[in-house]
Amino acid sequence: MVVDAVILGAGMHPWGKWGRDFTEYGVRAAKDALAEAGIAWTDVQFVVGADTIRNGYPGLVAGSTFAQALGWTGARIASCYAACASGAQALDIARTRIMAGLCDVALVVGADAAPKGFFKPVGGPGDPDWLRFKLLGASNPVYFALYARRRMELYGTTQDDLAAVKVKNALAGSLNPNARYRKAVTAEEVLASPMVADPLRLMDICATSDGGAAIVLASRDYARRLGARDPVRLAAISTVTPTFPNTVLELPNFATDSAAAVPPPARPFRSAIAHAAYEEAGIGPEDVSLAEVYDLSTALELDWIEDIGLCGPGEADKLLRTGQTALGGRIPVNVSGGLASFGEAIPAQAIAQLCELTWQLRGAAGARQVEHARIGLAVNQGLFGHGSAVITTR
Amino acid sequence: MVVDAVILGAGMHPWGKWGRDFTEYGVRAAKDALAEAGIAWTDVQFVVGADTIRNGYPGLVAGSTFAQALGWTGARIASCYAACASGAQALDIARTRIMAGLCDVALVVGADAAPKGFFKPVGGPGDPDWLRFKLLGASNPVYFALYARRRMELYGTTQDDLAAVKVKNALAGSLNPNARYRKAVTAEEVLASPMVADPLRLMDICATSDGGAAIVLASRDYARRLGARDPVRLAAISTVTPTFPNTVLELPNFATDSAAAVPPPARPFRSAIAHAAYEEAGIGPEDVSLAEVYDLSTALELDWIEDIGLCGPGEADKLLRTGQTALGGRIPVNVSGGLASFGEAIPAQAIAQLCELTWQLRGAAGARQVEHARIGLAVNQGLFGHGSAVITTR
Amino acid sequence: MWFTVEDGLTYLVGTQCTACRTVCFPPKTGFCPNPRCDGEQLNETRLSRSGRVWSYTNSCYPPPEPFEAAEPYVPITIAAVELDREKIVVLGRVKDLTVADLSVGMELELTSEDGVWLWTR
Amino acid sequence: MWFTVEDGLTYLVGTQCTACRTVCFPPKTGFCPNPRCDGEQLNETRLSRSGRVWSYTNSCYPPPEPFEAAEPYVPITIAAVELDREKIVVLGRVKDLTVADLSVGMELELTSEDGVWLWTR
Ligand SMILES: [Zn+2]
Ligand SMILES: [Zn+2]
Repeated sequence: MVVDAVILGAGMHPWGKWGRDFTEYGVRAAKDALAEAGIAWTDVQFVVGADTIRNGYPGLVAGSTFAQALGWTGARIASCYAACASGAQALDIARTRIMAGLCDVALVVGADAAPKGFFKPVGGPGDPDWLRFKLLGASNPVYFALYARRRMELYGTTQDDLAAVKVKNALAGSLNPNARYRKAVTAEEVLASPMVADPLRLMDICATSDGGAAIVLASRDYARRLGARDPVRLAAISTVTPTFPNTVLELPNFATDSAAAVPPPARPFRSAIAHAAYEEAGIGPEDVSLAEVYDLSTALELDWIEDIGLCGPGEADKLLRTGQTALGGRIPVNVSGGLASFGEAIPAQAIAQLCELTWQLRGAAGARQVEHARIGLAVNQGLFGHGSAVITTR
Repeated sequence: MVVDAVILGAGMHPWGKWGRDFTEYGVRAAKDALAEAGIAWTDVQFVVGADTIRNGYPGLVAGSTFAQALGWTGARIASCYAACASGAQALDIARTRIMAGLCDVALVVGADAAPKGFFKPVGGPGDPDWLRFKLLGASNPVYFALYARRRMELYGTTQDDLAAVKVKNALAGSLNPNARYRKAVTAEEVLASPMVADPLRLMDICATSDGGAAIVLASRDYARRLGARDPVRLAAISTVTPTFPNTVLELPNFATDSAAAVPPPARPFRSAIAHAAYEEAGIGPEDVSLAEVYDLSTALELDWIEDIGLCGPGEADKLLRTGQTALGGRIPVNVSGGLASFGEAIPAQAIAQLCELTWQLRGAAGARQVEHARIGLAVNQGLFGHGSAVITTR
Repeated sequence: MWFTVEDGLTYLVGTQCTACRTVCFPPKTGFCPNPRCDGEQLNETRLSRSGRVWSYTNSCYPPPEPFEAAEPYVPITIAAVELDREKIVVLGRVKDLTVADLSVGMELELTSEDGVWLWTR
Repeated sequence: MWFTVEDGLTYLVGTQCTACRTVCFPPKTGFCPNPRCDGEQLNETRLSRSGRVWSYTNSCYPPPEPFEAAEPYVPITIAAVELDREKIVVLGRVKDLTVADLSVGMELELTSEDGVWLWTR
């Protein structure tokens, strides 16, 4: 008999460029999530923090930092790091502990205070991340642009399509009080924004932000005792790694694996991430009511839509052009506004995606509510073979 | 019905000052653990890495680094950091996933390549860890010495007692092929070593080392299918945090919590760590056959012996003087040689403790074998409210 | 930093939660560390100027940077001092005393020099 | 770094596992990345000197340090090139071509300048 993990509460600190300590964003999000759950901080048995890493280690181990800021209670803690998938791994660790029967209620928190501009290399000489900047000048947008250009040449995606993704997500973000950018934009504005890495313009690429997000997870029994009727269920989390040989060039690498000695896997990495979650949840892409995908660039949203199986390869543009991925369409994508409206706050990102799915499945998403939302999917991918897919059901 | 997690294999890269990349130590330990388990790397469903942090982030996220070095298989991964308890948290994450029925077999790896001398602050100005060096000159041995001096004045522990701890552990370490220091020492040598932080001399304080350790965990069913008879069981892992107000001064803090508004908890932090593990395993201190405790200093071994309940406060010196904590004594402590013989390789440390308990409980510890070893306990404590206790049974 | 001098007397400056009266040193912003308190207003407060030695030690070798060690180096003495009213133990360097002069329970009082607080007799 | 020049021709230098023949770039030490191979002997090997463009882009703004950008800055062009024999895609800066000159599938060959390999026509 499997123990179900359900979502008791979600909370966010609005994304922005606030310039304060990340602890404050995380604690504020945690307090909001606890309030929504209707429990006290002292009820929490397990705290998992998604680590921020750019500030060095001391005092900044997230689980411990948030637990201490909320006040030491003797609760168990864990802190994890998995680049953009950090938040999902934190959720996975908490959910698993509940499913193992080792705890009833857990708090998951991620927050970040991001630097401005390009992400700079953290390591020093000899470090692979340092070398890709030194030798190639290959910033993150360069990798995003390689994917975008290949898509354009293979599938006929146009700059207008990319702009249309931004227009769609900006409109959604304008309806979200937690988004950093809350202004609708026109295709003309996107196409007039300066080119950063051809074919991606400034408005095609997500910014770096400050923000925080938190989720209170509990066993279904605990939720029932608390009187939570029909809570949103955390049905699956996938954190699979690539399978050798990974033939898609990934940040921050200089090259792919070689497929000369071993043939590539049937499913490329991004598809495999989503596939594992579908399998665990026992559902398929046709069951999904809405999806939050990781739009580091406008073009990447189109890639993801295909990778999670909402359509075949090269068909995402058609979904977009016919309005099917917009709010009110057949399968809305990034109704939160996505990274386009939030910007990246890395350890908070996957948790923020789950906040959106939770509110949507509860029918509590206000002006951006997706009708009849029953099953939500959120996916992302980070450096070093990290990625995640999360499925919620109701 | 609770799923049991058992230990299929243990592996270590010998501790030393090898000056190579930490990946090599971890992979070597992992391969040894897999060989001992009798399974292939491709059988592993989940890899958890305990992070090393002093080298910056890129490429050094342990779970991903080890998984990639062993070859991407699509296995799920996690990476965690909890200072000296990192290895225990990694074990906890893997064990929990097995107990939840989400995987059958997992690999846990930790490795480090440590810098020489005092640990230096990692963060910059404004960081609490930087400030304790800047304002107070308070290196780690300063904190260890404060505990040692207080113990001496409260309980009458002498410099000779401290030296006797080192003599005992060095003798044990001389029997351990994975130890870095394999030479027996005399009390005279210890007492003649230079004073570092009064009352602690150079030979009272543990060094920083390179090393790696790995454990293969599995469900009892999986072990049975593999033909593993009577495997060592991972009966409990505690990763509890302090309870406010924590009235013991901890690294890297400037002060304790204040106990003026809220009375201190009945059980101080270190005792609480062990207590939670005893509760989970359903045993008590009187059941323990051997213990590995975190002897960052000789004096701290004595503190820990009391904190885990092997005797009352102030009575550890008597156990030591009467040989009860030595190999062959009633309750041997640090028969691996302890940190005194290994030095710290932070993310590997708690995993290495579990390797020792595993080999001891299997009767495979060679010259340092504890007779009739049935129950083992390992404890440690790190910065930022981290600590762990692990209990194995057979 | 974290102290003030008035009429030649040095005071550590911490914070106190207006809701539960919990004292913190170093001063804190944001949230009260008492897990049963939702207080977010932490006001500056002066701590007691003297307390009893909880423990003490020295650093026989020069601490690493960013510490600025005197040359030639003379071992610095460090004490953890328990303040009775605040029930808090505060670490500090010790002025003009070596470990031979100290014992657990001895009363020390606060002074300051070169931008840092110091414990002394 | 990671390439060699012989008779005026530039070759990328990777490694090849003696057990399963898997090729790596950049060169690797230690363990073969093929999860079904226990090989630990990775020998240096020269890669094919030409391949077909997998994708390409540029950097319209100067990349951050440690990149040494020319002043005044001219956008650098970057291509990912697929080597047929090794079935590997290798990133590199492109010499003397802009994005307008490139297309997916175009053949490029290797050259080098100022200590770094470059793709060119
Ligand atoms: Zn308060
Ligand atoms: Zn091979």
